[in-house]
Amino acid sequence: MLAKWPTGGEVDLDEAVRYHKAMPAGKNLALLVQKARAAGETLIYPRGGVALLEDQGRLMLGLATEGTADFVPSTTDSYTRNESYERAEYGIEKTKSTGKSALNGFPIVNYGVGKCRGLVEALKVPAMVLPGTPMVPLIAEIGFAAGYTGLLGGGISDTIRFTKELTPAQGIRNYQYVDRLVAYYAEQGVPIHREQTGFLTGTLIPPGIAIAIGILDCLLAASQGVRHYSIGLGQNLNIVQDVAALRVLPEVCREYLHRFGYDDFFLGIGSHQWMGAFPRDAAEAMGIIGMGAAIAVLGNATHVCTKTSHEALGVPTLEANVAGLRTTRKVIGLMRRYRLPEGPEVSAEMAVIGREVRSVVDSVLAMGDGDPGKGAIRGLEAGILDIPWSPNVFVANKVMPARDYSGAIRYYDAGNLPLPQDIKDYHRRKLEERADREGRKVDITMALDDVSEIAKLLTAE
Amino acid sequence: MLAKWPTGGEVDLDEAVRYHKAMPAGKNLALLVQKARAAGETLIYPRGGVALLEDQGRLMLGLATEGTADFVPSTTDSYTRNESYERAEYGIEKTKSTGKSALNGFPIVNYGVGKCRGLVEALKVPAMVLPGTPMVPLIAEIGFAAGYTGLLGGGISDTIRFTKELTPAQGIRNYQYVDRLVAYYAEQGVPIHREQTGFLTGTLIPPGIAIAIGILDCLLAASQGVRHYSIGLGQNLNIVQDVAALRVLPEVCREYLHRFGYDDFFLGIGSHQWMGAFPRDAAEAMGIIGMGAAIAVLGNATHVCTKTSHEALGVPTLEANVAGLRTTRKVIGLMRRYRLPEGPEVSAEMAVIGREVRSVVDSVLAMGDGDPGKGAIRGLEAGILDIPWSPNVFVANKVMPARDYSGAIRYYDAGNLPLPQDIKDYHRRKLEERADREGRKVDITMALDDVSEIAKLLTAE
Amino acid sequence: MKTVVTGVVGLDAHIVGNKILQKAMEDIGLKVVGLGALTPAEQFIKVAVETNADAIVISSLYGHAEMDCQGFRDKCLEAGLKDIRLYIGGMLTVGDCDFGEVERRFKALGFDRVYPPTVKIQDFLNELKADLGVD
Amino acid sequence: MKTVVTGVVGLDAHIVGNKILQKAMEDIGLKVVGLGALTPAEQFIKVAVETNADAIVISSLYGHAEMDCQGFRDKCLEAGLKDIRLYIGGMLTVGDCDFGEVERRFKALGFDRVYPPTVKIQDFLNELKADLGVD
Ligand code: B12
Ligand code: B12
Repeated sequence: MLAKWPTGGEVDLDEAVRYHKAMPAGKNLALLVQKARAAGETLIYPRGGVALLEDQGRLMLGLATEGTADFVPSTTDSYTRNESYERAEYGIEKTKSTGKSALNGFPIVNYGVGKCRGLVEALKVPAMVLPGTPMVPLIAEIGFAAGYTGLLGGGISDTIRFTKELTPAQGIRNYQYVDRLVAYYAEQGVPIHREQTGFLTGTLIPPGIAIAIGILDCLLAASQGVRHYSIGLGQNLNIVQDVAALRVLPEVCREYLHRFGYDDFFLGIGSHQWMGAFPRDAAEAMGIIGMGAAIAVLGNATHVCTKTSHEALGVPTLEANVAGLRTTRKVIGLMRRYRLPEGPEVSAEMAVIGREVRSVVDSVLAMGDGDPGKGAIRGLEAGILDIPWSPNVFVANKVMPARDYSGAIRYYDAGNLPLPQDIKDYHRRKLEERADREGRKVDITMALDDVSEIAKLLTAE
Repeated sequence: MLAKWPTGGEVDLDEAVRYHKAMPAGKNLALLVQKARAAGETLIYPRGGVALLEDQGRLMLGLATEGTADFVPSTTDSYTRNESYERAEYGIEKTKSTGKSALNGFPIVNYGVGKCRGLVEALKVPAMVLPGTPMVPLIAEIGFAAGYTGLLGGGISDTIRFTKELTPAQGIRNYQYVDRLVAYYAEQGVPIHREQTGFLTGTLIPPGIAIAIGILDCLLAASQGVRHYSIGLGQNLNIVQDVAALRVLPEVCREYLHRFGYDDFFLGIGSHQWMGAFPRDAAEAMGIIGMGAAIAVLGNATHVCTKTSHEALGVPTLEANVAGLRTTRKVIGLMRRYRLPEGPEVSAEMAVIGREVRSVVDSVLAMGDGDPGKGAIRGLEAGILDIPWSPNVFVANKVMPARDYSGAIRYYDAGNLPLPQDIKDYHRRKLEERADREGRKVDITMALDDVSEIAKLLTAE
Repeated sequence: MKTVVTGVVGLDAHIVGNKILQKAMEDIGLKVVGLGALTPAEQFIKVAVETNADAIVISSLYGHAEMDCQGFRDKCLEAGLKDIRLYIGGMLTVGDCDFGEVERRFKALGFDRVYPPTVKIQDFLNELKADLGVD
Repeated sequence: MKTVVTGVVGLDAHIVGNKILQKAMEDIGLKVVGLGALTPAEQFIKVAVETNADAIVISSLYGHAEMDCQGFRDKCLEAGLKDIRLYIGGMLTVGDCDFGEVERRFKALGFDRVYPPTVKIQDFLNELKADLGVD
């Protein structure tokens, strides 16, 4: 694994453990997240990665100081995500020669342990690796050795949202490697924060699907010895449904953790500000960001991943990223830990989501003879595990979501998901109610229009 | 009245009524507000006024088109507010010669009916006068004659929040003039939207006080024949309390309207985004604005008055004003008419506010032998009607608010307000709870610090 | 019936826009061969040869399009695709760039038409139809 | 004991900041005569004469300060206030302006010190004490 690129040779696990132990406790993300959860605080962090080391340093530092981020990211570029380290190297060179970032993220592998330690050491807050790929073992080895104390990704989720021809089996194996590594660090007394990418393709993911996959990824990590894990859901910008999802998630996940005997387990809840297409107008984007901050607090998320007003324009500048963070933190402050009261609407939505999640997870586990990994692989093949807009050829890709009149995500097409019939009918009824009110039919254009609805400008461009 | 400045001579009431009748119905603010209330929509409008006519035209048009405002303002400048039309004229000249606006608003009187009609005619949406003064009759005559179909202000509220030596009696008389004028237009078939300025000095106004004064102003207007009226509350940025206030307001106001026999009465609810000191950072300001949009929808306001990221910097540019509007509208759209469910917290807060309002209004009415005007004048004198931070020498100015731990506004000092003892105790307990949690005492510094709390930057400047 | 090969070039997983585009092209009666996300530049050319395609329509969102499409027209010519029309659209650079500059660079790589992400699909379809001589 | 006259000049109703300032000046042992909001420029001078004040401390938030304070120092001199120290602070122009420019303009009107709204009260108090020779 470490031989895939020369910098892999720099990793010395025992030395890395000692290095972590010498780091200030305030820079350990796992400890920070646990403290925040206990105190009912909502942490904030952004995405962020650029081609050059010095720029990445400035970015991370600026996000922490000006941006007031509680922890800071290193998002990798798409070549690194696909183990094309030569092309990443070319991207670095091209950036140096043109002065314009030619990479959409930070090529962490090319820089390697030594240089990345410099980035982490310059900070007062923890740093987290955002690999965004199931080709993750080398990234994880280097990242952890460099002092990063968190990593975002999941074996099932990242395979089906990012890759085309990788088998889910391979993706799961790759993350098992990472999770074993995390467990090893933990055994040595170095807790590491693992977060899963339940936001998936970011495009109108029904919460039932997101949570089901989150739980399966979580069980897979637990089986490798991980005991500190967060599941990260994308916001769909419907208060009732988003809050219901954030509440169902820990309830149901704990049920399964318990069933598998993992009772001593820290479970965090990540909330990702709208991951779908953004409007190009900065003011409108800021509205989405402010709303996202409020939803995270209302739903008692542990941490929220922020977006920027540049989302629809391209990789954001430091300034735009700082603005997204500050808007988010201001709103979180104004919310003063206020949680949405549990009225009948939220309860009803929680019941629906909970039953969906249990149906899917139970079917998957049954298919895998009780093994979440086998179950996920077979489930994806059978389409009883499925997501919309997957680029992966091993995903059925039959599920198609659309919004109902209240903005909640419903199944226009539930594909082969093993949902109870009354729940399928409920979703259908909700879409028909919308169609009636809008004087249109429930058809595929409704689903397709909804993909761009949030991005649509208030005034024509 | 019309003789105070030459342009007053341009007003011809019968001609003005004919002029209004020839205007498209879509440009009548009263009709627009009624339609929105019936449909559960939340309208948006900004403040805005500049020295020169052409600039004001550009501003109003830009706010409506780029800003997507449902109706647009003409906020007057401080000289016009004080009938210093010569100084306003000097400000106009100075602006022309220096190219920089020397006035903090639009000198509507100096321009007069003819020129202002040009402004209104260029629009597709209604226009509203924001006089911001109890020296209002001439402004109202000219504004209505020019085709404006709304006016923001109240006899009690504007006297006590804006003036120093004007007696409340005179301020009330001035607004009675305006309200009679509005009633006259209405009798002729031209409905005009009246909104009251319950946000007062904008600085931590306890909702009980705001609503009590709103109701008294409303009863005064009703007694002059007005039958279409909104009360406008400032947001204190505490979801529970702000929503509770927006809900108590129509309930209690209708009680009193009914008691006085005004049952056929349209009552709208205005919500004003945070009126106190803003942070200088644009991103933080946008958070306040986004949160304000959400609060207005959660509390079922009819319309919300927007702020800008320039609030702490000075009179905003058109661009900043447009951004505040677009952020607000985006969030309103995302809220999809979602109202906060009525949990025990909101109900409890509603009960407290409701009792406060009834205590104050009943005492005032008793003092005035049933007459709200007389009662208000005597009540202010006795301090049973009182507001914080009033510049007016006829206001007791003993009330001093502070926030509790949840951010709700409590009375640090309730002055002579006739509040039930258990309610005073409740407020006190809430402040003590905060002091305990923060390890400090309940003293005046708490109240004074709170004035600038929202403005405090996340990072030191 | 004219044939179009489409997909998302390079290591780019952003499939949503391209799928919508694909459906729009099918709806106007074109034969569309969809290669999906994460399609190497060479793959477009190979399939275009196999299907005797009239046009290649490439999406790229993730910002690496220029590196992924180095010498694209030359490779087409090498493969014997003499008259093929080349289209590319999406977010073609990392970060926001002046579109005139972007267009110039991709035309230099041999693309006939270059589109920003804000293009109206209908406008693209009209130009595509005109170029391919269908109505 | 040194005497300071303070208030908000012109037709400006913004009383909050000035009240806080007044309290801060009292807390350091100055005798403060507070004129409140909406105080004409002439009134400051009149009261300063009556109280034999050492300084006038003016607030203005609403943007019209320059028009309100035309010839302020001259009027002080006319009234016989020879050594009085003049301070002004707040948001002194309509809209955001370069503070250097603002300072220059108000110094030209005769103010000894000019402050932006972001000034730390403690910094102002230190300068005031130094100027008035109190500790
Ligand atoms: C609250 C407020 C109001 C309240 C005032 C209540 C009251 N009784 O005081 C109400 C709602 C009534 C109001 C009305 C108006 N306001 Co107003 N208001 C504000 C607001 C939001 C906060 C002001 C405040 O209280 N700040 C808190 C205190 C603690 O801070 P401060 O006032 O800045 O004072 C501190 C410093 O400035 C400094 N300081 C002040 N004076 C001095 C003097 C010296 C010597 C020193 C060293 C320091 C110093 O120290 C103080 C204490 O820390 C500001 C915008 C903002 N800042 O966010 C607008 C603002 C000041 N208002 C403005 C305007 C234009 C108006 C109106 C004309 C109309 C309107 N916007 O609708 C009317 C004017 C009425 C009139 N005739 O004056 C403008 C001024 C424009 C400009 N200068 O370019 C502002 C900037 C808003 C804006 N962006 O348009 N307002
Ligand atoms: C959804 C999304 C994702 C999803 C993708 C899901 C999927 N399976 O497709 C997920 C979450 C997985 C994702 C991952 C990443 N993303 Co992404 N993503 C987005 C997002 C938010 C929306 C894209 C979208 O679906 N739009 C909706 C569709 C309908 O519109 P569209 O794609 O623009 O397509 C339309 C037009 O562009 C045009 N068009 C497209 N192609 C063509 C071709 C022709 C010929 C024509 C005429 C027109 C045309 O027509 C289409 C239909 O209307 C954008 C930002 C945004 N726009 O708001 C970022 C964005 C594209 N992503 C970005 C990046 C960097 C990434 C990541 C590298 C990492 C990250 N940000 O964390 C990974 C990359 C993974 C990989 N290997 O590719 C960047 C690209 C940076 C740049 N170009 O400067 C963006 C801009 C975000 C940002 N501001 O940083 N992303």
